[in-house]
Amino acid sequence: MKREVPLALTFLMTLLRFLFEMINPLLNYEISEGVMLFSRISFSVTFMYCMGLFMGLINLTRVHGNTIKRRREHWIYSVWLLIVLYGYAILGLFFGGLESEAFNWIYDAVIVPLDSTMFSMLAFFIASAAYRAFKIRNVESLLMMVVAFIVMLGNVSLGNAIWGSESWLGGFSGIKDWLLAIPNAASQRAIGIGVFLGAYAAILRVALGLEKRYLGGTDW
Amino acid sequence: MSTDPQILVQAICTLACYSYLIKENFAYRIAEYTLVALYTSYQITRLFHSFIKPYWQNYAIGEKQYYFILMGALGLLLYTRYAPPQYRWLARYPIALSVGWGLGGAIARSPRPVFTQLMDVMRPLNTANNVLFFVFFMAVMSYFFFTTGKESKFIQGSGRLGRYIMMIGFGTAFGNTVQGRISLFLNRLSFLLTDWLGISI
Amino acid sequence: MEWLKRLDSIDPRWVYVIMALSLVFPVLKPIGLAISINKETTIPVYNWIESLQPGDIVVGDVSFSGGSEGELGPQLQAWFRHCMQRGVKVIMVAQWNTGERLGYTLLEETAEQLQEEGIPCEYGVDWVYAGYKPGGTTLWRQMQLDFWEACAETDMLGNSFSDLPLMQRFKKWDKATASDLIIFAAGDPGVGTYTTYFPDYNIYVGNVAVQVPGAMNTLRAGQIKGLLAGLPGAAEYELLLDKAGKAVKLMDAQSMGHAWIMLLVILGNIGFYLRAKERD
Amino acid sequence: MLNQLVLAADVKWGIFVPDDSTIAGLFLAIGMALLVYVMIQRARAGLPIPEIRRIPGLEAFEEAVGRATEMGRPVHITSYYQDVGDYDTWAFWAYLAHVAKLCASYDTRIINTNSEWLSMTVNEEIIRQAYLEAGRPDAFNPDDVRFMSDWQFGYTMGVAGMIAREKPAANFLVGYFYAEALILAEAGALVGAIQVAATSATAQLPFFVASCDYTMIGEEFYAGAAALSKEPVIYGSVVSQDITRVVFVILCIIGALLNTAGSSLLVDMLKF
Repeated sequence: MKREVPLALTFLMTLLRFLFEMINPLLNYEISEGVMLFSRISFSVTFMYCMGLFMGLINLTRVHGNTIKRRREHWIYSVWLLIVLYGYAILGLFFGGLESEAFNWIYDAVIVPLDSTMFSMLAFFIASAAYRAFKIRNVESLLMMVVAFIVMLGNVSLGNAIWGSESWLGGFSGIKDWLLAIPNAASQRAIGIGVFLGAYAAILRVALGLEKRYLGGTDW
Repeated sequence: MSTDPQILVQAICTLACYSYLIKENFAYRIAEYTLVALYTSYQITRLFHSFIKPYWQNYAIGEKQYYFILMGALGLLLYTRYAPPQYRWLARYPIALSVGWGLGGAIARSPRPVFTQLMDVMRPLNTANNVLFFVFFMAVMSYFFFTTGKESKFIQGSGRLGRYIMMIGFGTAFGNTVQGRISLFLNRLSFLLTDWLGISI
Repeated sequence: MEWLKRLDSIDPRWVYVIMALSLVFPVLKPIGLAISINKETTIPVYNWIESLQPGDIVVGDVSFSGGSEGELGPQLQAWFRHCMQRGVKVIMVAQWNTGERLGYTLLEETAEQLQEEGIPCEYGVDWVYAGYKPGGTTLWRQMQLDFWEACAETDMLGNSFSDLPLMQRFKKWDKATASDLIIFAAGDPGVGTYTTYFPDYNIYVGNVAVQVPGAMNTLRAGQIKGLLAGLPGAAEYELLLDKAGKAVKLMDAQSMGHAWIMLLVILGNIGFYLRAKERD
Repeated sequence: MLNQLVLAADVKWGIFVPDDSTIAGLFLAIGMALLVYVMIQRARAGLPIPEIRRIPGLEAFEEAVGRATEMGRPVHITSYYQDVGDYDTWAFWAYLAHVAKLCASYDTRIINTNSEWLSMTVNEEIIRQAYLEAGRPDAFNPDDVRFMSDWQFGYTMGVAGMIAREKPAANFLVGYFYAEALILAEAGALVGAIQVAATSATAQLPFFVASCDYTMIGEEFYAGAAALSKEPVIYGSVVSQDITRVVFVILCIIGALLNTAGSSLLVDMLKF
């Protein structure tokens, strides 16, 4: 019951979905007019998984509840976090939800700007990373630096002003396009195929029941 | 300068975030904790209103597809993760079902993009670019030979070439990303200048 | 000479401050450097919309959130404007729930401008925003078979599809109704959904810069037909439409930011070289 | 109606879905499944299978832990995307076990940050086990296995703040990462940590290569996990991957030659 049944369920579901994806009459089978079997099974699986919608809330409650109980460093922030967490969830679930003006106001006022701003800090970090990384220590870092320089110049008007796209070899932007289209694409593709093979072998061993770690726990 | 309270809050959030670049501080920490909390609750609301509710009404009740009730009950087993250890294995049932459903799709579908890419490698070797692409691709592939040709000088050399090609690729990608990361900041900057301070740019 | 060696270890905070300044000034006082238009990536997307007939339907996908608005927002708006000018009908879906509302706000903004200019751009007739639908990539598979059902027959605003005239022509999403699509993608899930489930459709992509190196691979393989690359892509598209907007204005700042990074790399190497010589 | 007729006409071999590469994909799935099965069973039974070559970068882990020990500072290891159902997480566990063993035997503090609750419980178990095997279960501190947030930037900022406060001497970024990759690597660089990265996220590789002392690229990440854990399941998979790769390379060579000669036979077969 603890592991054989889940492993068997995984195998059956994998096989079922595989057959749906492969066999045309099955994919287009309709239970009744306009009601497709494939879609109903998909929806029910997603429906099942979405029942876990409160998992994140429970996680945070446990972690920050513990912090508050043990008076760890910064516990006062955890109190604030729990107030916001439950307040916003109650607002969303019971007071109009996604159409509620207050709910969307907070989303636009806080979530959107914080999200974008944190992400935008990369503009600064990429500068400091370039500064540290592109010191010529060996052939590899030399190659990376030279290429990165050309591409940076090819991307902006400044590079165009120095060596224009109408001149020999298409200028910086012409070389940039070539670098992106040939060496970069070749290496991306080869790395990508390697990653695909790794992933494909992994999903096959799950399907074959050789891999059990995804079920969690350490009692194997 | 804008008097809209929403814009004021947005500006405060933006500045609180950037203060981290100088030093981790009070304003930044408040922003961080607020965001984690709001995001989690937003997800809950989103899932409930645009998914659980309509699917329940449309399919389970409307179309009388009663197995939705069974699946929903199985979904509730996910919460046994937080139960005492002797019940935690129950959460494996819903995980097994949804992992299996996802895997079947991946097994059937994920090779197709790879085949398209392989077919493209097989272009006729009649232009300089096609030949170079082919050679570069093979060199990088041979870098990832883990069991084949360990003693072969040819594979080793080709693997080294592959590593240089990858470095060129990484340099290209790095250089190309700079504009993207700067764009992210420019977006915030134009918000602060135009929307908040009212300076037209 | 001693100070030159110190260039090997500049405090990151100086890097940040000068970076910020070099971006703020050109935004306030643009220099007006010329922008060249990329023939490999931007032109094919522009020509694609030009080649469509008025009344054709294209599907657009918003797969980004606030974080990538800076790059993909101007692209989305420029492309949408082009479609409306050509009379091409647009149906939008969204793979990221976090960006669904944002995408709608951006399009609404452009739609208002267009209507002021007298270009027809009526919601429900010229464009529909179906929005985010939960269910992962499986759902996109389902959209091909029955679009209405996969979307639970409602758009993002809660309108029923049966009240929207455009949707009457779009019950199924197959090659007969809309063989062309564009996705504005910032990451996962994104372009992969379409190259996997819609391999024989004409897929165009608006991408954030970080994804472009990977996308060049799919572009070369023919899996996607055209690519708008980051903010420059948006700026180029705006120039092609002869409607210079936000993206064009911000390109000078891009130049200055790049210049600062390149200067940093040069300074760092001088310091590094001198230190290394000293150690020897 | 018309639509269905068109579909029926295109159906491959009578029943298969009429998309590109359906049949080729079917053959790949069956072929590779057999290969994975055979290789894993052989590895389990101890039968001879091909050896994996030395993976450069693996020794960097020991070196970094050694330096952290000398400096008396902690070691930090993390993976952002760590769903228990994800293969990158399984490979991450091999690295975590390795690093935890090293830390336990050198008596160095190990900090692990997490973005997912369920895999965090597994991580905790792995580290506890390593300390148990090293004979000092009391040295294990459960508070050093920390949950940050399951939201990308909440996690990132939490980890960045932790790195700034605790100043680890070794920073291991192993697993799948998105845009936070560069932020984490820069935070580590600011406190002067030795950094080793291993990831299959192709988009983030350039940043890791730029800012880390050693980076294991793409599939090296999986192969390294196999070499570290010696676990038959992972080892057998890597061997079967390698065989498939050689097949792909040979196919590409034949296909390119055929195409150059004007025959699209192989392309048509792959497309079917």
